[in-house]
Amino acid sequence: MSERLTERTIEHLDRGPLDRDELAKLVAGGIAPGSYVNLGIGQPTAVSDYLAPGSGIILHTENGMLGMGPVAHGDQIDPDLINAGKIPVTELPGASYFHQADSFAMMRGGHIDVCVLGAFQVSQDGDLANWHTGKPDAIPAVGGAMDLATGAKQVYALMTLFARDGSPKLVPKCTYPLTGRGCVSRVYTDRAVFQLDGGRIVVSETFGQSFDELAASLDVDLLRAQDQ
Amino acid sequence: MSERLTERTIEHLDRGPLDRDELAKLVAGGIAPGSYVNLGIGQPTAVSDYLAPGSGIILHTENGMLGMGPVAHGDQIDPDLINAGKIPVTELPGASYFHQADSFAMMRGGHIDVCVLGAFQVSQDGDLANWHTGKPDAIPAVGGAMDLATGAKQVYALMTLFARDGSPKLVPKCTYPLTGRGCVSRVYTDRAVFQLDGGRIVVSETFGQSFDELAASLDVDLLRAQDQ
Amino acid sequence: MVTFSPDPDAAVEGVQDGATVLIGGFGAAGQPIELVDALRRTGAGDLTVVSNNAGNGTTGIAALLAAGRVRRVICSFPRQVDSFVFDELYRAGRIELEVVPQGNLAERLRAAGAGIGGFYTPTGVGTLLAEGKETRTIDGREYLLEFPIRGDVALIRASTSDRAGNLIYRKTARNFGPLMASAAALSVVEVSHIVETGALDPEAIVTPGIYVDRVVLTHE
Amino acid sequence: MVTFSPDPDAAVEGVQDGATVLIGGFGAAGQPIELVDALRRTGAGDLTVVSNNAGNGTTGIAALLAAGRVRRVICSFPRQVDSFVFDELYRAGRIELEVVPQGNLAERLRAAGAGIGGFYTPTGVGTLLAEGKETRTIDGREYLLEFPIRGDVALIRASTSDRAGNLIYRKTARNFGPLMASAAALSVVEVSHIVETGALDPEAIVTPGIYVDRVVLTHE
Repeated sequence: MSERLTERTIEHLDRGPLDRDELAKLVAGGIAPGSYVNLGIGQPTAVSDYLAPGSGIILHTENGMLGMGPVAHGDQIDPDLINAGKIPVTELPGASYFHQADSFAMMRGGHIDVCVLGAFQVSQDGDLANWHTGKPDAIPAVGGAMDLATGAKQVYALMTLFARDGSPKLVPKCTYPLTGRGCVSRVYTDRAVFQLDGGRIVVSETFGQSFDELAASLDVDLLRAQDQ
Repeated sequence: MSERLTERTIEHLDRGPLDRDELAKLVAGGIAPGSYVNLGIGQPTAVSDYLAPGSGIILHTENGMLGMGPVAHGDQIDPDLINAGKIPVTELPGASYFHQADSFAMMRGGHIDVCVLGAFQVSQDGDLANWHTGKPDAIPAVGGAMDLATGAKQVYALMTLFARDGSPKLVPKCTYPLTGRGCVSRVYTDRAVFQLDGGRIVVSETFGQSFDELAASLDVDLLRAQDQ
Repeated sequence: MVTFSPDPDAAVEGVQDGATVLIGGFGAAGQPIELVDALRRTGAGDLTVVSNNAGNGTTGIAALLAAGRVRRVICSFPRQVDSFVFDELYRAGRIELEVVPQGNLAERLRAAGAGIGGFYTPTGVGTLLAEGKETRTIDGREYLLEFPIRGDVALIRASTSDRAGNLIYRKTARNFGPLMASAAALSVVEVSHIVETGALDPEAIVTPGIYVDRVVLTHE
Repeated sequence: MVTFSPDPDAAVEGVQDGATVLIGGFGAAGQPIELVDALRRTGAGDLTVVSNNAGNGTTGIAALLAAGRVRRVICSFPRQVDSFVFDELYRAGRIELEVVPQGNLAERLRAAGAGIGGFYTPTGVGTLLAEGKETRTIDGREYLLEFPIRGDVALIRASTSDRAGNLIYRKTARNFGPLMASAAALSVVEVSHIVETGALDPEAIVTPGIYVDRVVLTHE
């Protein structure tokens, strides 16, 4: 399990929930300098905008590259240089290219320090659901999601805490089809940050509400960091 | 199984057994132009001296190279460029280097057309024994022998037909520990060339003796090519 | 031994009905567009297509699907914003789909090329995609048993070939090319450049010519 | 994150008694001689050494063996013309030996680096080296089940590292280096050249820096 984020649970009552940029920035700040990191498709991609220059964090994209740079614009665009979301990107000094078996060997073999993934649901045991809505007419498409969830040393889920219909996405047990079992160690949401540890959920920070208000809004048991 | 070598069994009665160079030359002549070939340590290495220039035959050495050239001499010697027998060699245009997993993937995956291997014994079923004398005090050392025997599309054994003690090395069943089962399709010896085909042994050529004399000297049943 | 085909149609000659065709590319990067178009023109049908995606828009793999040539798709990510051709066929029950996690897909292709009979992967354990698969616990961790995916033919795109069929790729267009070239009985490659043998750095060759059967020069 | 060690002794600091040490090289090509010598000077013992060979003459691995530091050797080819140190220890029953076919050895190291739990190989079927191993028939062919070989530390030699730990090798000295770097918890590399990050061609990097922990510059 990853190191504790905070000694005590911090309740930010003087503000509302985080917006997308604030959340991306928070995730970026929680990644150790020098880490090898894979940012999943969608919201996690925005985390790269907030990685400190000089942090030495190196980005992996599972379609075959280490040392990925920012999104390409204008003349930088090269159709042979894209990220896993198929967006044109750039190359940083020290980059390397490899084929798909080597790229997923890197992932599956536990060499990527942190993978940040979007989520439909995360369970208190760290199960992740992010690939399939489970609807009968849905066309299943998994891409590298299961490999990433299973392979990285640390998997951080990044999501809003509540779905559009108001139901919580941090749940006792996922109702959506799983991407990986027991793989998530940290959950970043607009309302709070959670550490998952062997079935226990420890709240590191809350945003715009107290610990007790947060606890009342979820169907899982929460712990304060200082009660561990 | 490989193509027939000869329509009829040819008996060369006007000469003696082949010497080492003649045998190497004969093997070289039996390899199709453009083949990818691995020559085992020891006597098979000499086959490379007789590959016709322009034949387009490309040599693989399992320590990580395609496009191996002749043995290096003088200033050509580079300690980082050696063959599987740890002899300094040279590089031909079009050569490529790869690591051991890629090299043996190439071998195991059936991409090498022909592998020529020395042998202690070959059985009529194509079993090969070439790595271990079976003596109780012998230190076992297999190297790539089993991978080569198992992986190549065609395995040609290259050996004298009789051991120093006069016992035949083409046998009903190997008494030495096996390197691979049913892997040899052709046996080149100083006395004759044999095709192995599902337990049957067809003699292509004899050297210095007749088919009948050859048959009388071995404990296996032999067929003439024309009797197939 | 590698041969150089005069055009894409010649390069794909001989693909049979019912063939399993490995098609390189991740998104547009590394897609052998001209070879896929040529494959469609052969009229070969009842194909199994193995590729990361299941076609975009109305060209390439999508056109092959639209022409009714494909019985079955093995891929990791069929659903995309512009995968309407596949989507429609799938919803109409007119095409079979096997979804494979991208890393398992890559490893299964590698296994085919490397003569590995099967392997245990942790990816997919406990998910819908594990259904019907054998599991095994090794050193306290659960794995799924996966088997090789072999192709009758591979259609891939590389950047440059030398006259011995040695290939290099460009950036993330490398993706599945080297694996598919090793996993198929017949490997066909479209390239933007052909150079003399010896012009490529032997340390930097990604696909040795041993894995290449036919090369055709196409527009970039 | 890669660190650069001032000398080979600093580079091998922390190897524990009982460690499994992966040592690169095939014959002399790619042997990390200086790191092996430094390992001997640490005094760490009860080691398991995984390497293609079991030492030549009286230097490198042979010296490590002679110093009594090695309990067990896993290799493909221990017996050589000048492997007398190993030979003597082995005949005296003072060292354990596991002989692994070279290709299976390479694949087991790759499996460790790639997170593969086990794999089925045709190499060794029906031989002495299959004894005690599980077999399985897949598509009519018999295979042996082999498991990963993981290292606590890997000692390898490359030609050049950049400041990010990206490595290139020279010719057949590449051999086991890339595999061992991926298979060990701690990867230590001796190189002849260190260059600035960005100086190596990203298409030609063989071992990405992610697999490298410590680099030390040694004489060629």
